Amino acid sequence: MIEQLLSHYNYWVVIILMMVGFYIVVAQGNLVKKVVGLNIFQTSVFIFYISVGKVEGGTAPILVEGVDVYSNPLPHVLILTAIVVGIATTALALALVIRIKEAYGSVEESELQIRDQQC
Amino acid sequence: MLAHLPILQVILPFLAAPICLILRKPKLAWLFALIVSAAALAVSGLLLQQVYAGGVISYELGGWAPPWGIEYRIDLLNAYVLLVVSSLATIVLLGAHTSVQKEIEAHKQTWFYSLYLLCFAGLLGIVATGDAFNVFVFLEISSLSTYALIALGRDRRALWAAYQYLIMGTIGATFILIGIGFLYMMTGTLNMNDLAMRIDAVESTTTVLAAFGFIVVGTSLKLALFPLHLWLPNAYTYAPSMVTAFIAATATKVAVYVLIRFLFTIFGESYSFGRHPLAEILIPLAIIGLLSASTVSISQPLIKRMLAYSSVAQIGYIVLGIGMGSALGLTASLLHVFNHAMMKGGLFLALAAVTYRMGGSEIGHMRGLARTMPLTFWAFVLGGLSLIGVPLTVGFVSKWYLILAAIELGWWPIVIVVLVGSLLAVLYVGRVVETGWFGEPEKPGRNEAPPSLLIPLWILIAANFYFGIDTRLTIGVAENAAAWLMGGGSGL
Amino acid sequence: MSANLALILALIVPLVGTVVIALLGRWPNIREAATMITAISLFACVIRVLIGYTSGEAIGIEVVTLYEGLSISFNTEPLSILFAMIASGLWIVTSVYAVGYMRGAGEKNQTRFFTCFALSIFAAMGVAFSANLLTLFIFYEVLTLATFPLVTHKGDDKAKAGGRTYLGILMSTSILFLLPAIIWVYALTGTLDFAQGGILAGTIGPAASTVLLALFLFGVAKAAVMPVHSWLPAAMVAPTPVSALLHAVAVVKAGVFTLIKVVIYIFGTEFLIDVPLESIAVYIAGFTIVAASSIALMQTNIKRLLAYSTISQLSYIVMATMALAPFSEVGAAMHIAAHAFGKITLFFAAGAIYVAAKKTEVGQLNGIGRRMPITMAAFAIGALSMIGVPPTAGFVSKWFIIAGAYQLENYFVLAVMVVVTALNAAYFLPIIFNAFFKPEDQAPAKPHGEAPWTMVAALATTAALTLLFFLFNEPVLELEYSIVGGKS
Amino acid sequence: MLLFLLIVTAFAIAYTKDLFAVVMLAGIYGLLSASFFVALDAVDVAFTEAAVGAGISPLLMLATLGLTGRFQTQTKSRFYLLGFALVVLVGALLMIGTADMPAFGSVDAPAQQHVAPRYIEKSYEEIAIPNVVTSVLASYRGFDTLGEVAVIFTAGLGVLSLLSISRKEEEKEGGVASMYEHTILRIVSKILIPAMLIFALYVQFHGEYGPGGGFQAGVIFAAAIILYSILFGLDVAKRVVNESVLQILAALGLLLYGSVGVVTMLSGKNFLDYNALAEDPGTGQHIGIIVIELGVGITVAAVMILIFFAFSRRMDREGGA
Repeated sequence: MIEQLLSHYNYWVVIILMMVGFYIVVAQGNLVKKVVGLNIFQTSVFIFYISVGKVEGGTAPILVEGVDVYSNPLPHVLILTAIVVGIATTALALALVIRIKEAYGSVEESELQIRDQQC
Repeated sequence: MLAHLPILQVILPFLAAPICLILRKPKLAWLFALIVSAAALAVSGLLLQQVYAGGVISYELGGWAPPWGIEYRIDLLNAYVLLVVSSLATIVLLGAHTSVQKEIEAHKQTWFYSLYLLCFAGLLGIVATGDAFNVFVFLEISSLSTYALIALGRDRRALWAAYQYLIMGTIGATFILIGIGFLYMMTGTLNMNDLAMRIDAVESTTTVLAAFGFIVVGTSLKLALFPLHLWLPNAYTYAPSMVTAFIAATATKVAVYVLIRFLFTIFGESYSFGRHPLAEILIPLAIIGLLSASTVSISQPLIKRMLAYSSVAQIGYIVLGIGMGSALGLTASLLHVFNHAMMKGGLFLALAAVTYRMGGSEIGHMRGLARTMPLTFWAFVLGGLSLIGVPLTVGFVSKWYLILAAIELGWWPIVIVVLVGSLLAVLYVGRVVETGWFGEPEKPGRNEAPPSLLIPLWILIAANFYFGIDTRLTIGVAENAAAWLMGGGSGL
Repeated sequence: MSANLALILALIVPLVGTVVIALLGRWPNIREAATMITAISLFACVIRVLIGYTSGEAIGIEVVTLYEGLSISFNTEPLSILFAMIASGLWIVTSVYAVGYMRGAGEKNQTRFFTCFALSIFAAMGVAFSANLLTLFIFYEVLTLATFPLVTHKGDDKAKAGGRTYLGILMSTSILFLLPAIIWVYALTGTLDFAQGGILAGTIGPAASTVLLALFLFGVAKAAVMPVHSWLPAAMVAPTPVSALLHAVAVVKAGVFTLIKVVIYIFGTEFLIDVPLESIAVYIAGFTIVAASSIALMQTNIKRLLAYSTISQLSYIVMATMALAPFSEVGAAMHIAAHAFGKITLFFAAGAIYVAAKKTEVGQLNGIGRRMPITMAAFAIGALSMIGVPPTAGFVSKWFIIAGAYQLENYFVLAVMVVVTALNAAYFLPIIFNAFFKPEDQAPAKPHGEAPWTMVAALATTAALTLLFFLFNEPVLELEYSIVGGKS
Repeated sequence: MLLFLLIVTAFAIAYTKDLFAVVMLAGIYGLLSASFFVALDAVDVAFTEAAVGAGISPLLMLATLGLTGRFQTQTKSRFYLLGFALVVLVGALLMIGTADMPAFGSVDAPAQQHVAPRYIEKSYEEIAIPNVVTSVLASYRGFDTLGEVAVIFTAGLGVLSLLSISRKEEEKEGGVASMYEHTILRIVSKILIPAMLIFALYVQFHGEYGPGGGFQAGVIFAAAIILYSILFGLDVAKRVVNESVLQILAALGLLLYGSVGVVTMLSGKNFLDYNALAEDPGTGQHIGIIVIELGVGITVAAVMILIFFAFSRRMDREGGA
C-alpha cells in the first residue's frame, strides 16, 4: 500500500489537479473563469504525460557524451503540440467571450440563459 | 502519384486553406476551394478503388516506419468515410458562394473559405491517420475551425452556441487525450495497428479500462450521443446555413468513425463488447436519445432546430447499430453514416435556399413554399421522405438493415423503437410539408432560389434516391468493412 | 410486341403519361386527350400481357437489384392480371367521368389532379405486377403518397384534416406493422419472392406466424380491416372521381390484393391451415363486415355511406381469403372484380348527383330518380350488386364465398354472409325506393336533369359491366382457378 | 513540493471571485508547472509552458477582462451539483486507472520500452542532431507538428473572423493614446526590443542543440512586437507591421512547411521525408528541419501578433466608446 502510494502519488496529485480544473469548467458560471478552468484541466493532463515520460535517474533528452539514461522524449513532443493546441483554444474561447459580452452585455452563464429566453 | 494518394487526400485542402487566405477575393477563394475539394473528392474515389483492388494501403509520413513515425493507413472503413466527407464537402461548397454572399459579411468571406477548408482537411486527417495522437491534432484543427465557422452566424446566439460547443468539444478532446495517454503508458506506442496488437497483453489492467472509458465518453461528446448532445441543437441552429449543412453531414460522422475505430480496431470487438457492458450502456442511451430528440423536434418552430434534433435522433440509430456488436448491426451503422450524411446535407441545403429567399427558416417562412419555391419545396419533401425511410430512398436502406440486425438478434423492442422513430419523423417532416403545401405565402408569386443553390441541393436529393436503389457501393463497402472489423473477412 | 415488353410498357406508359400531363397544364383539352390516350394504351398493354400469360409466354422482368436476393422485379399471375385489368380498364371510364366532373364542379388545380391520378395508376400497376414483397411494398407506399394530394385536393381545413388521417393511418401502419413483417420474412427466408405454395413453411413456429399474420393484416391498412379502417371515410373529402377509382378500386383493392398475395404466395394456404389462430383473422374480418354495414346504416352522407359499405365489402374479400378454402380464394378474387364494378357505379352516381343537383345527403334524394333516371338506375344496379342479388356481379362472388364456406363447413362465414346481406338491403333499398317513388320534398331552385353526358356515359358503362359480369364471368373464373390449383 | 503548490494554486483559482487575481494565479500556475516540467527533464516543454502558460494566455485573459469586467457574480452555475457529481465520477475513473499503472519513473515501464528507445539510440545516427525532442518533433513526428501549425493558423483565423472590424468601420475610429510620452520606458524598450528579437532568432536556430525551436522563437518574436505596440501605440505598431502582411505571412509560414513536404514528394520520397532534400541523409534532415522550423516560427509569430492586435483593437474601441 505504502509502496503503491509512493510510486503513484505523482499521478494522484495530477488527478486532483485535473478534477479542480474540470470542476471549474462545469460548475462555474463565469465564462472567463471557465476558460481558466479549461486551462488548468489541460495543463494537468500535460503534467500527466510528462510524468509518464520520466525515467528514474534520467536526464533531459539532449544527447551528451557519457550519459546513458535519458527521459522519454516522445511525451515531450506530444505535449509541445498539445500546449499549442491549448493556447489556440484559449485564444478562440476568449475572442468568443469578448463578442458575447458585446452582444449580450454579460459573461455569466445564468444571465445569458435568461437573455436568450427573452428573445 | 498514385502511391501518394493517402497524403494527397488530406494535404490538398490542408494547403489550399492558407492559399485561400492569400487570394483575398472571396469569389476567387471560393472557386479555388471548390476546385481543390473536387480534386480531393477524386482522390478519395481513387483511394477507395485502390483499397478494393489491393487491400490496405499504408503510407509512412516522413519516410519513418511505424510505430516510430506517423502512418496513414487506409482500409475499407476509412476509405469509405473519406469518400463520404469529401463528397459532401464538395457538394455543399458548390452552393456556398451564393449563400455566403448573403449571410456573411464581405470582409469575412475569404476567411470563411479558408476555415472551411481547414475543417475539411481536419476531418479528412482524423479519418486517414493510423496514429492515435495524430487523431487528436486533426480533431483540434477541425474543431477549432468549426467553432469559428459557427460563430460566423448572424444571430448573437451563434456566439453563445459556439462557446458552449467549444467548452464541451474541448472537454471531449481532452478526454480522448487522457485516454490516449493511458494507452501509451501501458503499451508504449501510439500507432493504432501496433496498439491493437499490444493491447491484448495488458487488457485486464484497470488503466486500459479507464482509457476505454475516457475514449468512449470523449468521442460520444463529439458525436453528440444523448445526453452529451446539448451543444448540438444550438450549434446547428445558429451557424450559417452552409456551415450547418457541412458539419451536420460530416462532423458527427467522423466522430462515429473514431468511435468505431477505437472500439473495433484498437480495443477489439471481444474487449469492447465481451468484457464490458458497453452494449447495455450504449443502447439505452441511443434509444432515449432517439425517442426524446424525435419528440422534441416535432414542436420546434425553427426548422433548422427541428432538423438539428432530428440529427441527434439519427445519431441514436447509428449508435444503436454499433451497440448491437454484431456484423449486421455495424453494417447498418456504416450505411447510415453515409445515408444520413446525404439526407441531412440535402435537407439543410434546402433550408439554406429557403433562408436565402425568405430570410429565415422558421415554420412561418415555409408557408406556401410549394407555390413560391416549388423546386426547393419538393427537394425538402423528397429529403424528408428519405429521413422517414420511405422505400427507394437511402433512409429505407439503413432502416432495413437496422431492423434486420435487430431481428437477427431477436431484439424485438429495438425493432419497435426504430419504427416508432420513423413514425415520429413522419410527424415532424409532415408538419413542415403540410405548411408548405397548404399555407398561404406572404408574398405570392414565384421566388425560386438561384440555380447555384438548387444544383447542389438536387444533386444530394438525387443521390438519396440513386443510392436508395443502386446499393452496390454502399452496402458492398459497409458489409465488407463490418465483417472485417468484426474479425472476419479480408478487409475488401 | 412481346408480352414482356407489354409488361414493361404497362409500367412506363402511365409514368410517361404523368409527366406529359404535368407538362400540358396550359392546354386543358390536349391534357385531357393525353389522359385518355394514356389510359387506353395502358389497357391495351395489360390485355397484351393477359394474352401472353394465357398462351404461356414467359413473363418477368428484373429492373434493379437492391440488396442481396432482393430486387425490384415484376411478373404476372392470374390475380395480378385481374387487378391490373380492373384498375386500367376502369381508369378509361373514370377519365371520361373525371373530365366531366372536374369541369362541371369547377375544381381548381386540375393539372395537379390529373397528374396525381396518372401517378396513382402507375403505382397501382406496380403493385399489381410486382414479383416480390419488396417491390409491392415500394409501390404500395408510392400509391399512398401519390393519392395524398388528391385527397386534400380542396385544400380547406376539412380536406387537411382528412388528409392527415389518411396519411397518418396508412403511413403509420405500413411503417409500424407491414415493414417489420416484410423484414421479418426476409430474415427468416432470405427472399421475398412470391412463390406458389408460399415460402414460409418450415421456417417459423405457429405462435410466431400468428403474430406475423397479424402484422400483415393490420399493416396493410388499405384493406381497411377494423380498427385500421378510419382512413377510408376520411378520404371521402376527395373529389368523387378519386373516391370512385381510387377508394373503391385501386387503393383498397391494392390492399386486399396484397393480403391475398401474402396469404397465397408468402404463407401458402396449406401452411396457414396449421396456424392455430388463423381463424381469428376470419373473425376480425367478419366483425368488420357486420360492424361497417351497421355503421353504414346510420350514415346520412352518401359518400360516407358508400365508404362504410366499401369497408364491409373489402372484408368479404379478406374473410374469404382467410377462410382458406379453394372456392373462397376464387370467390375473393372474383369479388375484387365484382365489387369494383358495383362500387364505382355507385360513386359515379353519387358524383353525378353532386354535380347536377349539388346534393350530398341521403335524405335529399327523394324523387330524384325522375329527374336523373339513368343515374339512379345505375345506382340501383350498383346497389343490388352490393347486396348480391342476381343478375349482378355481386351475386357471383358471393356465391363462391358461400360455396367455400360449405367446403370447410365454416358456419361463422355463412352466418356473416346472411346477416350482411340483410344489412346491405336495409340501407340500399330505401334509397332506391325513395328516389323513384317518393315525391320531391321541394323543387330545386334551378331545374336540372342529368349530369354532363361524359359522366352519364361513364356510369352507364360501369352499370352495364356490373350486369355483364354476371353473364360472362367464365374467362375470369377460369383464370382465377389457377391460383388455387395451378392452371385449369 | 511543487505539486503541492500547484494544488494550492488550483484551489485558490477555484475559490477566488476576483478574476484579475484568478488570471494572475493562472499565470503562477503556468510558471509552477513549467518548473515542474524542468524537474521531470522536459526542458523544451518547460520553455514552451512558461511562454504560453505564464505569458500569452494571461495576457489574452487580461485583455479579455478589460472588456468583460473584473468580478464574477456570486451565482454558481445551474449545473453546480451535477457538475460536482460529474467531477467525482471522472475522478473515480481516473483513480481506478492508476491502480495498474507502472510506478512513476520506472525504467521498465512499457512507455519506456517500445517506441522511445529507438529515438534515443538511433536519432543521432539518422538525423544527426543532439536534441532528441527536436528530432522527434520535426522529423519522426513532423506531420503532427504540421498539424500543430495548422491549429495555430486556424485559431488566428478564428480570432480574426470574430474580432475583426471591416475596413470602413476601422477608418471611422480614431487613434488611441500610447505610452509614447513615457521617456524611460521608451528608452528601455529601445534597448530591450532588439535584444528580444535577437534572442528569438537564437532560439529559432538553436533548437537542434538545446531547448527551443520555431514555436518558442515565434512567441518571443511576437512578444517583442507586442511590447512595442503597447509602448508606442497600436497605430504606430501597425504601421511597422501591417496587418494584411501579417495575414499573408501566417499563411506563408504554413505553406513553407507544407511545401517541404510537397518538394520531398516531388523528388520521389514520401511526404516530409527530408532525406530527399540532399544526397546525404544527415544534411537532408538538417535542411528540412531548419526550413520547417522557420515555417513554424513565421506562422506562430504572425498569428500571435494578429491575435494581440485583434484583442487590443477591441479594447481601444471599448475605451473610445
